Amino acid sequence: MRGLLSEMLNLFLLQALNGVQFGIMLFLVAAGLTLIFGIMDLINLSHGVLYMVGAYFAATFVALTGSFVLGLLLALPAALLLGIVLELLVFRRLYERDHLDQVLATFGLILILNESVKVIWGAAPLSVPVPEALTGSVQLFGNVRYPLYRLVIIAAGLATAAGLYVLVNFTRVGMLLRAGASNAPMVSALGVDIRRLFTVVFGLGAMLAGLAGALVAPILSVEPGMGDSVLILTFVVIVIGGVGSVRGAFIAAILVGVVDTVGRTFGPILLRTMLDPSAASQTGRALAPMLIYILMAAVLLFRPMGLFPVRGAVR
Amino acid sequence: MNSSTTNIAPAHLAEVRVSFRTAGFAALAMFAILAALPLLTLVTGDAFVLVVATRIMIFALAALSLDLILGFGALVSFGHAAFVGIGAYAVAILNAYGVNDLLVQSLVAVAVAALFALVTGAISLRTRGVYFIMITLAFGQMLYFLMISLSAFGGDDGYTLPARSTVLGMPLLENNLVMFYTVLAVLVGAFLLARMLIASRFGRVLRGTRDNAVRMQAIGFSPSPYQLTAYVIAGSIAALAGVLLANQVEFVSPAYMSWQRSGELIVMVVLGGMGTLAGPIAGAAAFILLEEWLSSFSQHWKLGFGLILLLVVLFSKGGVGGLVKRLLGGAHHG
Amino acid sequence: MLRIEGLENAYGDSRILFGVAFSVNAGEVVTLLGRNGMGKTTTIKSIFGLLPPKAGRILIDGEDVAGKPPFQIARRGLGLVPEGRQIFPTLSVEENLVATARGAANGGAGRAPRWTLEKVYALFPRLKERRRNMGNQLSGGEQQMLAIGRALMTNPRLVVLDEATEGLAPLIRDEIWACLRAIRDAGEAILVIDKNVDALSRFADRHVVIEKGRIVWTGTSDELRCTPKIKEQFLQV
Amino acid sequence: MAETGALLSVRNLSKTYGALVVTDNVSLDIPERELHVIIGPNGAGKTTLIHQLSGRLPSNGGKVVFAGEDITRLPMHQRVRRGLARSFQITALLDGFTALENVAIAVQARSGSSFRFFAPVARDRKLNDEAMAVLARLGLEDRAHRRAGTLSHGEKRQLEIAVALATGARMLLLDEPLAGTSHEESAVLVELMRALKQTHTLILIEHDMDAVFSLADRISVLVYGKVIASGPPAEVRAHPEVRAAYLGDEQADKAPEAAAAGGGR
Amino acid sequence: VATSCIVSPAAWAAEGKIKIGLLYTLSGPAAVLGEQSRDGFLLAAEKLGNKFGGLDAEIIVVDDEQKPDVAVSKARELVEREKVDFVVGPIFSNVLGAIVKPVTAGGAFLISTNAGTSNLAGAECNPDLFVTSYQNDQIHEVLGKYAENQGYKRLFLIAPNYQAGKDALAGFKHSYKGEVTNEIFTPLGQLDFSAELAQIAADQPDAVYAFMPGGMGVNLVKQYRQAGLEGIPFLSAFTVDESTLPAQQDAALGFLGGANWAQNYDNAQSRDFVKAYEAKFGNVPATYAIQAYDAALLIDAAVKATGGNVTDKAKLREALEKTPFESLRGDFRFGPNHFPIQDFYLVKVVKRPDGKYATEVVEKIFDDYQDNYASRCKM
Ligand SMILES: Nc1ncnc2c1ncn2[C@@H]1O[C@H](COP(=O)(O)OP(=O)(O)OP(=O)(O)O)[C@@H](O)[C@H]1O
Ligand SMILES: Nc1ncnc2c1ncn2[C@@H]1O[C@H](COP(=O)(O)OP(=O)(O)OP(=O)(O)O)[C@@H](O)[C@H]1O
Ligand SMILES: [Mg+2]
Ligand SMILES: [Mg+2]
Repeated sequence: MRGLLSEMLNLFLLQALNGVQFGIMLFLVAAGLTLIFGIMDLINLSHGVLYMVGAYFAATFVALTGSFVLGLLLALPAALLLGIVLELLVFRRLYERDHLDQVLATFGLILILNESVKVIWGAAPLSVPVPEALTGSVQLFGNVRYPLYRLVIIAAGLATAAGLYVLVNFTRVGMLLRAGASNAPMVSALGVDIRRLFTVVFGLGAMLAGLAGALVAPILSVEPGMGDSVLILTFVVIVIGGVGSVRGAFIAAILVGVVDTVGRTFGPILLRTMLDPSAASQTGRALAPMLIYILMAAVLLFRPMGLFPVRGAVR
Repeated sequence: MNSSTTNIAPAHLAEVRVSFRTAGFAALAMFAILAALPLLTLVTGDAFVLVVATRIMIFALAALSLDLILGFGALVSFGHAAFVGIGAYAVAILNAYGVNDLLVQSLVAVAVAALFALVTGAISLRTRGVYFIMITLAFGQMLYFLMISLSAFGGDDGYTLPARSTVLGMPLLENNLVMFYTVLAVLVGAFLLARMLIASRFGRVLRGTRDNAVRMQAIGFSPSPYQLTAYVIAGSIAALAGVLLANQVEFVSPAYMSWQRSGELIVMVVLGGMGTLAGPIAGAAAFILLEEWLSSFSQHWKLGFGLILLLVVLFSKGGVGGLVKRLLGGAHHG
Repeated sequence: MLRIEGLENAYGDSRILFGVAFSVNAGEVVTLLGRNGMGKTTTIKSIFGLLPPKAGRILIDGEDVAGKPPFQIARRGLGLVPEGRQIFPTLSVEENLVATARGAANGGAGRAPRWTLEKVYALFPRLKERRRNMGNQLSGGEQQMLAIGRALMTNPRLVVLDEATEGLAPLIRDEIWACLRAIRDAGEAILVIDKNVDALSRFADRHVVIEKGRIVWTGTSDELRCTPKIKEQFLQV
Repeated sequence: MAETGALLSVRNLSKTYGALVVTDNVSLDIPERELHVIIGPNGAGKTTLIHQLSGRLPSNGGKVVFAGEDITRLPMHQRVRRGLARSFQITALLDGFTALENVAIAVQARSGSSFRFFAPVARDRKLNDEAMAVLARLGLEDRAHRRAGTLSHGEKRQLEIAVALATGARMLLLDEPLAGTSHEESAVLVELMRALKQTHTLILIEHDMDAVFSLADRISVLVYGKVIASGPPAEVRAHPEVRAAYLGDEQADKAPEAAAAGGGR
Repeated sequence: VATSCIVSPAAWAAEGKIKIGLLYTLSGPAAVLGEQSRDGFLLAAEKLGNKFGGLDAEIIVVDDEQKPDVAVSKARELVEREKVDFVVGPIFSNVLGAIVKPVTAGGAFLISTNAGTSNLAGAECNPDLFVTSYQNDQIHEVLGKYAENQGYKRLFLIAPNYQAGKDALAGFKHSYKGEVTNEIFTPLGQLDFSAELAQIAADQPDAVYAFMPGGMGVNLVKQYRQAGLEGIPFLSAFTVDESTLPAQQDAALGFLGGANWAQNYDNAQSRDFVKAYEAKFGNVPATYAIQAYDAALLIDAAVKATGGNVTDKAKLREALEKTPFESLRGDFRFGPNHFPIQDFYLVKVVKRPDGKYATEVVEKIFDDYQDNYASRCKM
């Protein structure tokens, strides 16, 4: 009995860690969207495809250079450039439009970019190998081993979170972004070239999406449409956290990761203690995919502006 | 800049009144063309046009119901396809229990959809703006996953209907022409109903709330009961669209209620010009015809489709409807 | 330093300004007077490029800036306190002040910035008390003070105030006048729109009266005082 | 507090944001047909008080009694139905509606259920006639079919008041109705309020001292959320604390000293 | 309901022409499967000189977007407007379920080259539906049988939470009788499998059986390898094949799957096909391609047998049932339910000398195997 219990506890700890890890991966993808949607108040459904394009860039450049690091270093500016081009061509005209116009336009962009990717790289999924140096796993606690590469992702996620938090909350750029999102002409009338700032920051957001895509490429399948499934999750994360809050997005991402992972594994076990086995597995199966959405609905029921509503936000 | 509800351009809203009458004419013209369509097929001998037209009208019905809350209530629901799904599954599940009558199925569909709308709407209306968008998405997804896990009705594989529903025991709908006119009748009925609603006392409160909810409270209205009622009505109409879709396709699948479908409904409404009743009908037609037409050219037709959507937004305010109006208006000026 | 010639502007099809022309010299206080809806704000928007002029020239230090984007115009040393405050709701008071702050504009290069956070707080102690409040958590008057402070923090050579005392308590209004005087004494030029003509005429150098988009009168404070007809006819005082 | 005979009586009302006390134990009694002006420095809590009275913001403590009924916890729309309506400091009209509709919808709010789904409301004679009458009262008849969004600033301010009137309220809370209006339009509004005094009870917030002193029956002065003085205009005007905290000195020459005094608070 | 043929495709046949509609998923993440199928069929058509049974063929390709209702609309367009004689497709079971009725009631034959659901193999079998792939359960049974043969005692099963996933595990357990330590259904479209991998690590089963099609399979395989679990044999269906291997590469090496064919199949015709396919499209064909290729051969052979008369449906049906054709799989015939009776193999992922990743036949598991539902079919 004791042994079973401690084994359970061990598994629980490990699953919690897995959840955190999954959450951080989600945050990495959501980070760029926090800038574009959360701060600049632009509903950008095409964020998912930017993430996908990042992964494709990484796949291409890694294959070309034969080095993951070099590939990544090339993929990032490529994503930045794509972001800037898109901003100049499309998004620049969308800031002052209402949310629904943004939905329509970025829905169009999803179709365009998804299809372009298929034209350029084909419909078959691509591969990015885990960099040689990071293939192993490390001893964590007990006899639990953890893939090294996933630890790298955790580190990258934490660094991104910290960097964004500082950028948004403690720098002039962050202030100007928030100011520009609510009243761009006024910022300009005070002598700041807000359009250029928006262009650069949009590019940065696209680059963050690309970074996420490139970093998860060795773990996930690089295929057309890979952004679509992630897109909704990232919106969920940002909304649970409170639109515009980097801290909120980070905490929400981890919450979503942990609830999803732990709920999936321990939910059925818990249900089995209450229901008969077949009913338990039936309900467990039905509930598992809903967990994230139940979590979101519950959070919004009690906190209609998310966990960390941004002060002064008038959405 | 940011309005307190959701960020919907007042410019669109302001045009509602002006466009109301033109929308009436536009709708009349569309309905007339639709009603005459079977004659055309007699001439050309291409009966398939009716199939496409029926499909367009079914989605127009769903889009119209969405516009009722989105265009006139500023409630952007990202889970509207769930109601279509409820309607479709009402047909499937009743069929599995041997109930095939269209009227019974419709009644059950509407009742279930209304109940679902009442419960989820009451919760969702506590939030606003993007939060409302996402919470409606959440409820839609829950239903979607529920249907996927329901093995009894095929789960993800869906459920094939052995035949279309009967009307008073007669298999009338098996005839595509009857099906076509039934759908047209429902669409016209829903259009008239929506038109009446918008112009009524109730509709005025709804529109007022869209403009400025705090102002409405300050003159003595509590907005949420009205919004909730509109949400329930919209959900019920969408469920009817689901009943018809199940009958037209003779197949029911959870895919009808995925978030992508909700997104497409929004796109149809915005594409056609929201806040006008003719808009969503035009939007649904444009969406489905583009899909039909472009996909016959190239495997990469989505590229062109996306480009068209993008251009519509960038160069026309108020969707296809707005574009047409502008072109006509421009001609007048010129 | 600012000179406007033959300025015309319109909102869509409705024309508002018809050949507006006047100038503000360095260190001078000029008022723009007129009743509601005569085109005062529209003139200001035109100057700042917020509503690009349809015709005419806007010269800053002799250089035509008409058609340039607002930020380039502002960087030449113009600071705006807009009508309706337009403070940034999602920024705290302090962030509102520092976000767009600048040192001295060109022309004053090398000079230590005259306005700093401390100086603005000294001018409006109320803002210091509320410095952690978000912009939309301020009272109407506090927002107005913030808008003025925000403009000063760009260290302009010409401050433009559009109805800057709307909704301010009488005492604060007096403080604003004192403050404007201090700004002028420090060598800055001021262009001000306000309905308190009497208070203004006590320290303004010149007045410009606008009626239905046309300049109908210009003159000094003394001339204004001595021509009661102007006040009656165009300002309804 | 029916015994006071006041239409509105406020007892120990308070409102805090964290440690910040914005409304501090405010007590007021407003008898029927009084025009009561509240003045005070910027940020004193005047608008907040109106928000609390109208139900836009919840209170942390205290009690609001209107026409003998405790309305402290009622939501805004129910207070309006009981006869307590307000206007906004920043114009908040239904911009997409015509002036007439803006008023008619306020009439609609108090005449019968709005859960009527079929009859077209635009052709509802009763509502339109009543709305037109209110517009006429403010001299806005010729603007009836213009969209509110396209009216001039002054007309919007007038329409604000028309809408408040149309709710049929006995008591109106008006927050800076004169802000941003020219001398000419101010004069029209001042006359309107003078006329309203005959039929309505009013609380008015205003920084325009000429208007305040020409209209007020009584004045209360709010400073840091506290009522520091309350009484007839002449008495308040002479109050030394009020002069120091709010009015300042009328003499421009002494303004710098006044500023210094203000800065020291 | 008896189907009486109202619209007659006679008009086309009279002119010595045959019309074939290909309905595949050509957009979205699963497009690669549809493309393989389409390419396989078109390659066969090219080889046949675009003549099926001597008739000039017009081939129309449509995209079902993986949406059942869109598929129905497209299928009706093919049948009612284009008046095709055959509809070939689709990839997905839910699409198949949706189009069977409109296609067959509309007077065309439906040749399913991938999906094969149990109801259509059994009680709801349809005289105008022919399946050139397999009944869905069979591939899973191959691995179940293999696990049983290997003497594995404890197995860990994992599949996505939808109908095909449930069918998969049921099919596996049909032939595997040992202990199942854990049976996990993951949400459809799951990205991260670390939770499940941790459970596998904790359970230490004799082998893992996974049904994880498409991108999910890519993720699972990569993460399985990264979690250091490669010591536990990985048996799977639709998880490692030529459509996913380009993304899995080394991570999938040595992983096992089940199939009715693989690209190293020892048959001259198959070798030619693989060479031609790779030369033309650059990628390695999976079973999706040959099943579609076979469909083309089937149509060709049957039409030839009727002497180019596609108007007599009964005769054509009989020809489809009976006419032998040279399947790339060699041994191929239809059972009474129009599902194939064929051999099944264990396949394994290898890296070919040319550097490409592919599956290879390891051993035959079933010989002339018929599905378990055929007896329920009353045709
Ligand atoms: N955005 C706009 N669109 C259309 N017309 C406008 C707009 N803004 C102002 N106007 C019109 O332009 C004219 C001049 O307006 P402007 O704001 O310049 O007046 P003003 O002199 O500043 O008045 P006030 O003292 O009320 O601020 C008015 O008739 C007004 O109705
Ligand atoms: N949400 C909030 N959080 C914190 N402080 C707030 C909030 N809202 C308002 N305040 C503060 O409460 C005080 C009272 O504000 P209020 O708007 O009532 O002032 P007021 O008397 O109407 O001033 P004015 O005459 O300038 O309009 C102000 O100092 C303001 O900063
Ligand atoms: Mg103005
Ligand atoms: Mg106030």
